[in-house]
Amino acid sequence: MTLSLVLQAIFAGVTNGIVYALVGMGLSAIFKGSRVINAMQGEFAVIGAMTTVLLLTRTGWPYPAAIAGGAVAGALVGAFIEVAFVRYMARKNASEDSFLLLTIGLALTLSASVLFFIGRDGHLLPPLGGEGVLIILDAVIQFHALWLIAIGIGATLALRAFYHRTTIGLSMMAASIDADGAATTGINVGRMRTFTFVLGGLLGALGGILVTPLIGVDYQLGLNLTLKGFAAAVLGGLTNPLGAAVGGLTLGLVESLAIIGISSSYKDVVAFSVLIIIMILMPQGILGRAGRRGG
Amino acid sequence: MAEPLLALREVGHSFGGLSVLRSVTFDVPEGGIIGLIGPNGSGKTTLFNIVTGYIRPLAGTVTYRGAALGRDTIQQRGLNGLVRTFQTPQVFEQMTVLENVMVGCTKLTRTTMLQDLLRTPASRGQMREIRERAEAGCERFGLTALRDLPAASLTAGQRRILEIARAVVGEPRLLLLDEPSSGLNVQEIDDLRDWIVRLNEEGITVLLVSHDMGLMTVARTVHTLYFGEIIASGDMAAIQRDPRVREVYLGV
Amino acid sequence: MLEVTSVSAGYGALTVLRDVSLKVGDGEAVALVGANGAGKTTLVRTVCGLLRARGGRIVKNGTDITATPAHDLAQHGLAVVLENRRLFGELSVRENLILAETVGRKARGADMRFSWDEVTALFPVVKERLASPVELLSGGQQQMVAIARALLLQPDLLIMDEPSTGLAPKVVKDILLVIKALRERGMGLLLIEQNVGIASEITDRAYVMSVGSIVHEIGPGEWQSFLTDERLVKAYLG
Amino acid sequence: MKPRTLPWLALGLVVWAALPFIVPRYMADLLVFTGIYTVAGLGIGLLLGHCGIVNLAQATFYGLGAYASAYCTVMMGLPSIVGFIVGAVISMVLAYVIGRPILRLTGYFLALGTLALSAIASALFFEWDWLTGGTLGIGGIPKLDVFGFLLDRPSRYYFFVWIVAFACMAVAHNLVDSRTGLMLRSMRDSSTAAAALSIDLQALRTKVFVVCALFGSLAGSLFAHHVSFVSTQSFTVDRSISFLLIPVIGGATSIPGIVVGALFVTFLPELLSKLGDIHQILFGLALVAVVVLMPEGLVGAFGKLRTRFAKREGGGHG
Repeated sequence: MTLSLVLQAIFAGVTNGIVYALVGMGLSAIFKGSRVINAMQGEFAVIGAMTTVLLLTRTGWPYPAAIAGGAVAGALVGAFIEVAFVRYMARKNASEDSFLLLTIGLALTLSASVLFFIGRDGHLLPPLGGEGVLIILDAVIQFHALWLIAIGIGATLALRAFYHRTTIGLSMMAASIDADGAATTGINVGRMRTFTFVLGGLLGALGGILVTPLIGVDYQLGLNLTLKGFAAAVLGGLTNPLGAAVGGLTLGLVESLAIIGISSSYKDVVAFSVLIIIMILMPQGILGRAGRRGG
Repeated sequence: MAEPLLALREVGHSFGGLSVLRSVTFDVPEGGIIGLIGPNGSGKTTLFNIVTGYIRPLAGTVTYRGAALGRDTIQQRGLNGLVRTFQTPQVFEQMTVLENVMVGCTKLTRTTMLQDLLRTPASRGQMREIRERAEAGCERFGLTALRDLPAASLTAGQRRILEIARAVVGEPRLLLLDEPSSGLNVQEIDDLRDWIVRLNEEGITVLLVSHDMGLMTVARTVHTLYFGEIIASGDMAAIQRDPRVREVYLGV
Repeated sequence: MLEVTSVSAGYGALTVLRDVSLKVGDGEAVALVGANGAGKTTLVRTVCGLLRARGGRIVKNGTDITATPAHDLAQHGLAVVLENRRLFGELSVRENLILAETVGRKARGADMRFSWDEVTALFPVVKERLASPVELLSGGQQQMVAIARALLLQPDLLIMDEPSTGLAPKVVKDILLVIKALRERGMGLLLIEQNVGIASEITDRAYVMSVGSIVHEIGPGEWQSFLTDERLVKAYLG
Repeated sequence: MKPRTLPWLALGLVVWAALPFIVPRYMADLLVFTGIYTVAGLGIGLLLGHCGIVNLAQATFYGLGAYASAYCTVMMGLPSIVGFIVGAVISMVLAYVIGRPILRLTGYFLALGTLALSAIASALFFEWDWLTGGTLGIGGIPKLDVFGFLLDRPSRYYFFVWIVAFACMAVAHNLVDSRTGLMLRSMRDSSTAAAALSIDLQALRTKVFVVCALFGSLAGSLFAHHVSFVSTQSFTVDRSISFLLIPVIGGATSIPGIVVGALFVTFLPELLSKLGDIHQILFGLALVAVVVLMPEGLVGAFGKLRTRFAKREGGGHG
């Protein structure tokens, strides 16, 4: 095992980790605000990436506008799902399992829609910052990956600021901490739940857009990202979106360092084994109870 | 004096450094009805959970039938005849009334899952026995007319009786009732009181936790808990006269 | 100002309140007393919109608010301090208060009844700990934050559910002082209290609740004689 | 048995026996799949409807059964029955070993834990090509031969599969109707009260998980002998999800509901596929509609309609 191999694995791990973090932060934001595990979180990534691809190739929008369009599409779908399904089912006191099945059904529908309307082929987006690469000790890192890391960190900090510095962010946190206390403080708890789905859609879409220049997007991408995002969120303690950022990075690093020298398809085996073990042994996530605050 | 059925010695507990129980000591004699009252936050629920095995006490011992309960699980305590009910009646909502009572009888019989999968004669025989016992239980508690209804359709009072019937068919020695009158109307509380007396006369020892002073008159001894300590004990008439109890409850 | 008429309410198969009626006049302080499990908290939840009434009417300042959701009640001048305070423990004191202030400002516009400065002046302890997460405060301090939060909603009627529960007598005294100060400013008060000693100290009259119904009404001036009344003992101790 | 149900039962039996001969061959094939999926779905139904556990790992045991049969018959030349037994034993042991820790989880964690399990198994099936043949798979699995009677056509295999399915349904019914079944349902409705009545939740859950794995493995072996060729594509996470849909759609608490669900997941995509590629979207929407509008599944919804209808009728006469 050479140093450059390890370094290469670290680069890959951080890059993947940021994507897992974004998907996981969205999943965690939705869980925090609605107690729903969104099994179609990865589909937000597909929606964001595919919308960006379409806006770029079919309508000729400039790249930054297309990216914004993709992110907005994720947010809108999030809002739609809350208003059209979750709200109705929450009023009927649906069980955890029903919400899980609902979002699995939505994931199947969305993935099939992409297959039907866009096709089986994968699509790539142009890398941010061009095709260039940075070489450190024989390890290669694409400029795009650097952009991805920067944007991912920026989004995490922005999320933190949103939760603590804006009235809506504070209201969303308040509603998730104590719904009755929030309602009697004049916060519309139902509307905050819609906003958490908007936020979740936005973060998921962003993750999808950023990963597409590296691995491409197709109709099957969603499920795997959902599982990785869930693993990231569980590592972070599930109700703490910022914990999910730490969880995502950890997961990315663990899976890429664990498979140095063996077949890369063991990556998923490592990631999901870590998920199961953490759930059983550390249900509070790797940050423990302390990690609950500050999300 | 005979050995008590249940004995608490110096039981203490705290949550996050906040002490909620401080050296609580009392006995539940075989065949008695013992009451436990106290305002909100006085530690009643914690004490109840310690006796039933949901929480392990941080100090002191709980002895049942002469042996320390220690690390016995909820299930082991149940098999030993120590059975509880819940503040909000926990009936099995999607099952019928009869099936609910049948679940209460399952601990009296043993079959392996393989026998049940293959419906062996032993499995069928045990199921028949469970059903007969449960039918008798329904009859006895006046639930026969309701037996084929799903438990979800019962009123609060019926749920309470069902919960008690389900516990009693399992032949408990010590029945722990947690706020059994909550949510009941005056008539239902009267019925409940009659049931407690009747079950006690049949030899079931009762530990009753409630803030319903009317119901508490069935208890021979009532212990008043306040900030984790027993501040008064005696029958209900004595408790009502006790100045400390008046101060704690009424503030005057 | 607040008029509750023949309200009934409950949870699922449970009926907790049966035909409850009571009134709180302008600037009046009224207590609702009764033993545990009498249905006091259910009444609070029904009045403040957290639980839908199954029958009856709730009217505030002439407006029917029976079906008004909890988050709109600030617009009708109603604020509540729920049992156990229900603060946002992970958020700082300032964040807890900002949320209420924003809502209060929206409800009252420029015509604020309680400014930020007034409220923080009323609670020096709160002012000192603005940056701390609420969950690190003592029970008494948390109760102060809860009252401050309710005041920033700019109510003319404050409902308080068991503000003294679990607090040391000294702390309870401090809270009573605050409530008295608010009364002097003309604030209406509906106090839900198990402890009649405390209730009698700061309210004009009272209702006694037992098993989901109002069983006695204590008129103005009758408090002192009622404290030693056997009817009261009976409502509490059977 | 009530005398009224007897003629219906006889009629059902006749239809069942005649079905493979009167429908087109591709439908007979689908009916075989329905039987196989019924076996796999029964286990999921027991867990979901009677224990309140969402199991998204059934493709793992389905795959183990299929590969055991394929490996034993093709690579080792052993009789088919050995494959069935090896698959069942491995599945049950694995279910026990994994089930004990993983069933300590509840709710979402358990559901997603089993999904992760399925994803791991799917990756390992792909990776261990010395055993599974990887994406190339294992071909040439012989048709079953029962007492000299070669089941080489769908219409013949149909009877064998459905006899197995009925046997499994009978076993599942026995379980539901027994003391164990009572304890399971009580645990589903209120685990706290069940524990207070001395029911050992953990042991029960693990045992049912093992039974579920046994059914999954059995279905996998049946599948391998039906299609003669197994490869990793048949045992992915998607397959686990579609197995879960069987009890969800049909109604998890009812054993006939499992057959309804199995019919739904085998026939609906096929019928919708006449509409072109849009069929997968419609399938997804159908699932969403069932979850949102009929939380008790199709059988539950029919039951409700029937009671409502009966009530209205009763009201009209009385």
